[in-house]
Amino acid sequence: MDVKAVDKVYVGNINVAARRARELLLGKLKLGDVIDWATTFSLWPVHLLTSCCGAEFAATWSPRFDAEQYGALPWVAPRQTNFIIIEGTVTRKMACALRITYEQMPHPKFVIAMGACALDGGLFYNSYNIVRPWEVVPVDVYIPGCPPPPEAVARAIIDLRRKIREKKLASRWLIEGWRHDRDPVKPADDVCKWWRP
Amino acid sequence: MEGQKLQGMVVRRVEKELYEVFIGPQHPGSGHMRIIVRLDGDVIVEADPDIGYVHRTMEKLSEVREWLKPIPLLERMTIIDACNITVPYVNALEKLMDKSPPPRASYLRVLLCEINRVASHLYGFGIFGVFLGHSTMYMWAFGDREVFVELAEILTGARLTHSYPIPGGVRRDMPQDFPEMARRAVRYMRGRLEEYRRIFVDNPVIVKRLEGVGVISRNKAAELGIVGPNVRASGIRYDVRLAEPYEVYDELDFEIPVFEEGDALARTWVRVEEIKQSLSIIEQAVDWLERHKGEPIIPKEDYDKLPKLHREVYEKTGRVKLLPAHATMKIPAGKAIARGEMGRGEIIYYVESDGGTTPYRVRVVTPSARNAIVFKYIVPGHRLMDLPAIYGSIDYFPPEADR
Amino acid sequence: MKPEELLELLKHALGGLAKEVTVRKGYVEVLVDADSVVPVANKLKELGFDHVKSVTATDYPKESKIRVTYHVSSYLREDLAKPILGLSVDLPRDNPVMESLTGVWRSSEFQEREVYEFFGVTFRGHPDLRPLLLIPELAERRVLRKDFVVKEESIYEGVPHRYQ
Amino acid sequence: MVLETILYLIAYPPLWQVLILGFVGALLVAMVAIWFERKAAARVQRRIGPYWASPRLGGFMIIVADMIRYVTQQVIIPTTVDKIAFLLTPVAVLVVTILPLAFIPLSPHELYWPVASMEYSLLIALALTTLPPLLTVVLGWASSNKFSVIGSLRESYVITAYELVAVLAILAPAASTLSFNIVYIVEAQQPVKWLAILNPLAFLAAFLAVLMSTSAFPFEIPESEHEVVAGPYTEYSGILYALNMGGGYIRRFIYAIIIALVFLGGWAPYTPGLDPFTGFIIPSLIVLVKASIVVLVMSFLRAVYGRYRLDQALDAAWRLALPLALLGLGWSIILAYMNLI
Repeated sequence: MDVKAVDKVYVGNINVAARRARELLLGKLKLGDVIDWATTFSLWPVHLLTSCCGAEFAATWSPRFDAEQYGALPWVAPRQTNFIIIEGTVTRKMACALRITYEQMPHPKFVIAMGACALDGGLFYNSYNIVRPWEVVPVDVYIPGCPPPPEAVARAIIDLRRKIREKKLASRWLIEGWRHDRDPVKPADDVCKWWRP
Repeated sequence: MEGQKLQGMVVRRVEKELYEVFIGPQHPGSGHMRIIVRLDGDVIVEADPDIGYVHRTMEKLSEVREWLKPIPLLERMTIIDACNITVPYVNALEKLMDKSPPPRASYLRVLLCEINRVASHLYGFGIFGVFLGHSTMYMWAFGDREVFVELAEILTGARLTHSYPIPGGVRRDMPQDFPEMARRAVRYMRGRLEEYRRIFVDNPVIVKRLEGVGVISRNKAAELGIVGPNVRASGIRYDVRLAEPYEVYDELDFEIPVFEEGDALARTWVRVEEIKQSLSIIEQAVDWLERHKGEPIIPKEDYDKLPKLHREVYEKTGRVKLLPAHATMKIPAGKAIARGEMGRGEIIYYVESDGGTTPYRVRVVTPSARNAIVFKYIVPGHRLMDLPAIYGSIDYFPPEADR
Repeated sequence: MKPEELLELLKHALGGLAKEVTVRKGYVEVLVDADSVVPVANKLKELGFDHVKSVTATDYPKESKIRVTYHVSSYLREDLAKPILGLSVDLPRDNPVMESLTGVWRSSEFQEREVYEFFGVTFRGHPDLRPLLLIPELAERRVLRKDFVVKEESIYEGVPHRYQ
Repeated sequence: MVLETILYLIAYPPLWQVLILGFVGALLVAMVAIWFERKAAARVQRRIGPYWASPRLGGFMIIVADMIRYVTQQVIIPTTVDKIAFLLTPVAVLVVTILPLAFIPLSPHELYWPVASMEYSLLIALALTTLPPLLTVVLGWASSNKFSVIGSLRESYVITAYELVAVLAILAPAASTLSFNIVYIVEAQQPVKWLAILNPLAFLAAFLAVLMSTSAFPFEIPESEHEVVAGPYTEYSGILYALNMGGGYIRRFIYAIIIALVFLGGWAPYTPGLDPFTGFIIPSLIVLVKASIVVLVMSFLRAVYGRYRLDQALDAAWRLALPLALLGLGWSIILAYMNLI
């Protein structure tokens, strides 16, 4: 152990201890797999409605499709959730709210972009008031369609689950402290006046 | 607090003893809008709706697209009520072109409109339920909405975005087994409405939350110019289907439910009664359509222009395949104003043509856009917990309001 | 009430205030001068037109004017509920200013804000004139005027979302 | 010397029971309660509910996954919060929530639950149960968030009104049995002289007050998501939020155990023996089953009722629940006077 004496009181270095504990738990005991598994069955989308795909988003959690059976429970506050479904067009006014919501969520966090508008503008590709969500937040899974049926949303959740399991996204966040597969996306438009002096 | 600077946030003073709360846009009680609420204790003294979070520039985009293309564009405003929102636009085009659809097409439009109206009211109920903390209402309403969404899917081929009416007719005829399905859905929904009444509308907790909340008097409703079930709950007998019957609403037998109280509970009851009327209209329309099988669904002059192959497809499957020329048609110059009754109220299109291939100006005023004023003038004076009740009861749908 | 009857009624009520009253395909339009819009609106309200359905503006760059139209109708009088009446004002395009009608019809408040942000029409006497739907940067661009051109392509080329 | 003291402290039975049995048991109970609530609501709403993580267990593993996810997630400490209070209060909430377990006997024999057979066990257990809401107020205030502050204000309103009712109603059995000892109260109800039957008014008041003061679903006014996002817990993330959320469920379950003991006769129709099996395991199972039924009914209400408005809830507390509790208290005094129990 890295132990040093401070006036005869022996003090352990907490950072070192934390690193060792992490190595032990994630490396030797292979707890990473458990964490990834847990994350896949506990994808709670935050309540962020951006557009009309919200109608199909709501239908996905309705009794006929019932996405709660995959463990996904729409939750109220961004602090307690771990993924966003961007439902359709993101307008310039909404982009700021989207980014703030994303920043408020704890890591590891994921983003699903739903609908053609979230892919590349869809029907509104030449509108003056929309931004592409991938310019604002990093997106993990896209769902094409206008609007995508609830089955597609459920399918996207399963895709995201597979991605988390295969790439070990949740446990690698614990090890690295950052998701390196997603470079931080800085919004192209200064929608929130973040970096104006 | 002045010195504190947080990224993306603005610090500013509000009046002393007032507490400013921002409801939305990322907030479970707001949908895609923001209401800036100033509280004195628990009582709202000022509410300022800040809408526009889903403003997708429909009016501008309609100006640069050919006459037919705004139909799929405009129905994205109210994706849950897609036929109701496009029929008045098509009516406006028909007024400019002096064209009228054959009766069967009109009946098909009315049929889909009413299916949409039921689905839209159920959507409203679901959102209302979840606003009041009644998750079962949300689930039931959304589950039963699927029945009508599926009916619409069978009729048009799309779950929500039907793009069904076209100037002069509709895109597709009704499938053979549709009437039986529609009747079954109607029977099912009538039974379910009784269960809704028991679990939601007559639920003592819900009644207590809604009674006397958000009262809009008759004169106030007229002054604010609100629309739809909200205005009918205030004792004003106004419905476009009655005032200016478009399509074949003057041939159908239905009532306009009107309540006098003007509070949130009355608005809920209006919607329940409207679902019943819509179910009856669906039955009537289906009966009429069954009696008049084989009638055309596009005008004769359009049919004559079709090539032989398209005619065969039309006669065999009931699907209309239009010529490419249809997409770039020119519409004579003029102005037309058309209105229709959506699930949430009256929609107005003001279409101006300069004789070109694209509209010169399309102005659309949706019911939610006109209802937004309620937040500013009705909400103050209520408690903070009444805000979701009022929001849900006026059935506000932000994408529709922002256009 | 039929459009023709309404026309008679209007001619009788408005007298010389209206510049022009037209009926085309069931749509009645009253064109007035910018300075007589408030008296006309008051007269219309006395007749029973109690709410505004829509406040529209149309840009005519060739004639260098912006036409603001108030579509009014009635809730409390059932016979007036059937027609929709357009009350139009022609404003100069470079400096469109007119009196706000919120004092007459409260229901026009939000839509006047819309016309303000989309066309830059200033309404004198409006209680709260600021952009409604757009962010301030866009509202300065007067996006619904005809000289704000939106690109339209049939084939997708790049990301055409930045407007200069 | 030091080592022996530490060992003694750890092995001291009440501490042992609270820390190990209490903590592990409470965690399990919270998970089962959450699972049941989600599953029952899904049943009423004609859907499946949590399922796919473990189809045979009815999706119970999804709750485990939620727990693991919350534990391993990032904990965000916003810059504007009062750090010490923000970090420590959730832990304190959980500890204080579990503490009453030490004073709740699940068996009449001192051998198996030594602390519990003391004379004032009901009083102490109740007193401890009313503590966590106060900490919730602290927690909301420490978050320095508008919604948290409104949420904790609401919480303080609700607890002022309903804790009083809960205490009065739950103390009614003590009045009729002339004892604060839970074991004695339970034994007095043998075999079926259950106080819920003899004194339904107090039972109803207690049930209502517990629903209210633990923010069970129809009355979750403090964390009513449509005005105040998650109430006092708005700023909490990761494990701190899990502690808060679990604490609420555990608190409700502890109230349910107390109700099962004092109103539903505890292990009543059964007379415990002396050996560990008949003396401890069977009676405690009976109590737990009764408590589970109470929690079950509470969870079921989630699906049927909407949320009361704050002023209406307080109105109901002062106008309906408090008189009801007082009537129940009066009735229990009459019961005691007429020697019915």
